[in-house]
Amino acid sequence: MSEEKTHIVPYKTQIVVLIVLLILTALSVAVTQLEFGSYNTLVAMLLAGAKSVLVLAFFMHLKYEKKLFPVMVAAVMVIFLLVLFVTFFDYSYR
Amino acid sequence: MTIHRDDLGDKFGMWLFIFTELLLFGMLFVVYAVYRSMHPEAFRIAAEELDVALGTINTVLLLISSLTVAMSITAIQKGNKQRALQLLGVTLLIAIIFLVNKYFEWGAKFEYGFYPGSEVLQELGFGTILFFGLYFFMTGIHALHILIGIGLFIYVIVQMKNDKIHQTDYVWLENTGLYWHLVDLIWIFLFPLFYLIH
Amino acid sequence: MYPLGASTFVPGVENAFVFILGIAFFFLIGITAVIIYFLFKYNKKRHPKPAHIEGNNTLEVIWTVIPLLLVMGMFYYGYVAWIPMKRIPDEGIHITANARMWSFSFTYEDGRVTDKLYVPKDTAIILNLNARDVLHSLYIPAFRVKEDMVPGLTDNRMWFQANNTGTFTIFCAEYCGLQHALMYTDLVVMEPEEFWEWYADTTALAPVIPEDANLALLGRQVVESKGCIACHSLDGTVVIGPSFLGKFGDPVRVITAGEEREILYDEEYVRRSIYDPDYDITVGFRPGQMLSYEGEVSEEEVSLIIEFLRSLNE
Amino acid sequence: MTDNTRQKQPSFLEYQGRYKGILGWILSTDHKRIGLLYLYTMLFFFSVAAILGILMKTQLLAPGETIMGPQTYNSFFTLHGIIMIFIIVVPGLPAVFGNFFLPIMIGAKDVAFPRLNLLSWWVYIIGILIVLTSQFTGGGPPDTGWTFYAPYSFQTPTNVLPAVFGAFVMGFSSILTGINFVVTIHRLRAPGMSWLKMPLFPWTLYGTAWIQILATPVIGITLLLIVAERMLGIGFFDPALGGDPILYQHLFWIYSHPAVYIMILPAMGVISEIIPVFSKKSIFGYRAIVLSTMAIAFVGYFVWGHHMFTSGMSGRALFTFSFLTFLVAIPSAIKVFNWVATMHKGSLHLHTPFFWAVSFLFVFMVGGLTGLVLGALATNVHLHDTHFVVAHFHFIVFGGTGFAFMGAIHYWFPKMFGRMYDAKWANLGWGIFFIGFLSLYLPMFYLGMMGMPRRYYDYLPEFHGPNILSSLGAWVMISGILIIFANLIRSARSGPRTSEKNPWGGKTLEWQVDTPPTLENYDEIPRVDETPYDYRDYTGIDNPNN
Repeated sequence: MSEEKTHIVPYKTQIVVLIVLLILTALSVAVTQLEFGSYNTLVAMLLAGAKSVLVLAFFMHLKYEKKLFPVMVAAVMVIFLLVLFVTFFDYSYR
Repeated sequence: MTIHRDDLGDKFGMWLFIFTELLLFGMLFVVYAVYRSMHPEAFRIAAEELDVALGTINTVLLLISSLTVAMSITAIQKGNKQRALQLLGVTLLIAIIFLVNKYFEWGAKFEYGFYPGSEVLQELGFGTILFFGLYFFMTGIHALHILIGIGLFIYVIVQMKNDKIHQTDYVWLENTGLYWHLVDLIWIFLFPLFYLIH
Repeated sequence: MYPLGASTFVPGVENAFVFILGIAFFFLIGITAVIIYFLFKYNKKRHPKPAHIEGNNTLEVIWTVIPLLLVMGMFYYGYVAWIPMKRIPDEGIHITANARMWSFSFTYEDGRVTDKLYVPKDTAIILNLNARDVLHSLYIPAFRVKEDMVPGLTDNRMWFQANNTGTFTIFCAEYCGLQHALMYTDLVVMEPEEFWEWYADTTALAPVIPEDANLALLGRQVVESKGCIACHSLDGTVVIGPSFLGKFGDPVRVITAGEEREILYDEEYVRRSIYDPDYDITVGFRPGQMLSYEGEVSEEEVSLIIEFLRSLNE
Repeated sequence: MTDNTRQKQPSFLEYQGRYKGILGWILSTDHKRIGLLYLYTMLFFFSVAAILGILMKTQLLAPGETIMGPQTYNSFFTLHGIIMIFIIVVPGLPAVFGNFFLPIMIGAKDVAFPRLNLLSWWVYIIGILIVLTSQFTGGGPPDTGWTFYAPYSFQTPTNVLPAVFGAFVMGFSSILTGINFVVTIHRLRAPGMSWLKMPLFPWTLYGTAWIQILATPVIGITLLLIVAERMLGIGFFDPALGGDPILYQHLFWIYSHPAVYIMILPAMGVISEIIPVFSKKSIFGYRAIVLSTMAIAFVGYFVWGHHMFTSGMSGRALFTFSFLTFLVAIPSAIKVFNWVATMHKGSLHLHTPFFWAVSFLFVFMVGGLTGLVLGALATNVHLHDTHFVVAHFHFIVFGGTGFAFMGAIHYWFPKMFGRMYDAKWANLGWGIFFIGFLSLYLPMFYLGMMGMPRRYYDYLPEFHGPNILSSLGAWVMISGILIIFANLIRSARSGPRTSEKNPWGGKTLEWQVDTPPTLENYDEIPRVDETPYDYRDYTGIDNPNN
């Protein structure tokens, strides 16, 4: 029942992705050694977010799957972020 | 019962499982966020106790292992069993090195008395207790996932050697790969939250 | 229907009750009546051929929008009646309410501690909630107030203003272990003059003990006001801890640091049991059930308790 | 539809596979056998928990200690809660009727992962066994309540660990079922059955499965944190180490509120199946019901805070949660209106499943409307943690899910066992049960209004009157349950055989297959081109057996 034709991700793409990931890692280490105050967390999280998008899209093949998969991943992330957000209605205003 | 094969369905199931894992760790991130918001200063100071170099090495290791798994899928898709096996072997090796690193890292913390319930921590106040509680619990659960991943890789390697996993039926490898990327994804967030943010 | 309302919150809360329950009853009775009517009217005997209806979008919109408006009304009434509960005034009598398994005690500004809560009418009472061991919840049904007492939570307060005198019950509403059901006490609302008279009367305070006072009786008051009898009975029955009845001066078998030994039930033993309860565990009982009363029961009060225990032997 | 000339497959009940006897059941990957395994397990534990409930109500017959002391009472309500929630109502309808009928109703031969399905039953059994060890080992039966609130749950000397760990393991079972159902529905629908031609029970199972997948891990990690707290003293919820007990409540209810929808959504699905069949009329507003199902599943995720209105949260959080709670009331209301509208101008056939469905409407309305009282801030402050709450959730969880469960079993019984039950006894059982149910739980609303807190083994004399009524109601209700169970068990063993495919005149696919269904349900996967519940061809003349 393998009606879908498989997409083969070339080695080259994957290696390029890894290099970008390593650069982003180096960047986040470097950036957090500087003092940005409260932006520190934000920058670190943005970089981590960028990295995870790369991993999801290329290593986990989301870019090549049916539309349904990325939509589900996005929905789960949205639910998680909403839970976090709603929780902080309590903790931010105690 | 007729043999029913649905690779896409299997992958679908794996993704759903990954969602449960994401939310499981997600709730730990909620706990982290709450306590960080309560004790920002203590968390900042406690984070400096962790070894950034060791953390960075582990991050790089996991990223590379993610690449090797992804490449081994490409290899099997191209029918290159030998290369797929080699790449999986590398991944397995990296996973073990990660755990060895973790062992030394934890060992050092225990030596200095930074572990849940220790007297050193009791002296340092709530924020520090919570930081190290979270550190051990979250990296501990993560390490448990690495262990499970090692088991899966061994299984996949054996199956591939026996030609149970091959060019036209490799969903086990794909799903193991997805699992391993999940482990990597979690670490991508654990790393800055514990080691980097001061 | 409810217990007598006796605080300033009652009218607002009752408004919300009436509004919500009114709508609820209207729909419950209305829909039930419709269903019963249908059961007769469209019974297969009377109505063998059903109509074919797939739905009606106008109706769907109507019965989405109308309930939406109604529940927003409910939300509003519930919200406005609740605002004053959260808006805690600064002016008023500040009392610390302490909860531990399974008793309440109340510390007033002058340091006096009581087991019942005494307050004047028409005055804002601000309670600082303080739990020693696990979650408790201070609940006064007649006042429509309730707030959990969370160990470790700072700035955990509630307030109320009584507008009726009388005696009301305070319950613990959050499950807190074995004797949760018996964790209740009285709230006594007095006329202001009466209250201030009571407040000025310092004879109840332990440090000043008149020459001729019956020490055992004062000790009994301490035992009652500190909530000891929630766990230690006076009649020999075993509740959580050993009974107080008739053992003073006798030998008692205890486990100290894992080893069983026999010691004398004496003043030193009683004092240690109050301040360091897990040091000696009477054989047959579990450690960890009692927290230290260090800072809650003074040395003088311990002496009174000892006098009381001595008197139980007679 | 099978062709008579072809060799017929044996029915799933008679089929002999690799294993014989009991092994043929507990090692079977057939979704129907697994459904029945769940059913038998649940009936057994339901009886245990119901006995615990009866004993508790007897204790409350009079103030003071009547038949048990506080320690026993506290461990009883803990075990009653753990069994009823984690072993019965959470897996409940999906595991029994979902397993049995989901593949048939969407035209599939089995679920997507049959072996995983069997595994989830085994995980469930292992979880139950772990929970049961808590009763007989260590410091005695746990006495924390099924909520395991910190800090009491790691201070009590009783044996909390196995109970918590067992609940954690059962969570896995729930997740596996959820994954299985989502993939089954996505991948195995019969050709032609587009999403909007899928019957409503599978739709509600779909919503439920998503909640199982996305919410259960939360309770998993929360219970694991309690384990860590007890074993390692990690300090997350321990105020003495800086932890926040309220955070435990957040995490607990982030799962446990959606769990309520795990319990009630499939119940709504069952009712949406029964009502059109016995009204001989298309369901009113199919799309609205589907939409409201998904809306409940989504919004239900963000209202957990209404369990914590008096727990010391910030005022802003209270405001938000109260508001969201009222929003989630709307889709439930829409469903009730749609069900009632379905009956309008129908041709109502008053059989046992329909009685259960109609009484479901009543108790569900009572439960839902009292939920509005609890959702409003000011009234909640008075009623929180009182018997009002106990009554409310028993109306929803026992009244809602329980009535739907009873309706489902009376509806699908002939299909499942190929035998028929005695309708007179079934109706009598329903009547007694319904009366008992109302007199058991209605007085609790009153008690809660008067201010009697929950989890009390003893109460002040002023609460005595309603408690007598409530305890008596419990005995009436249990008599009803006995009649129902006796009738069903007797009929399953020796009731009159029936091979009629469609005794009720249902339109969904499970009524087109053999009775009882064959091993693989279908010889040939059917094609579905019509919407479910289309009764245009109904002539008004009943089939003579009906």
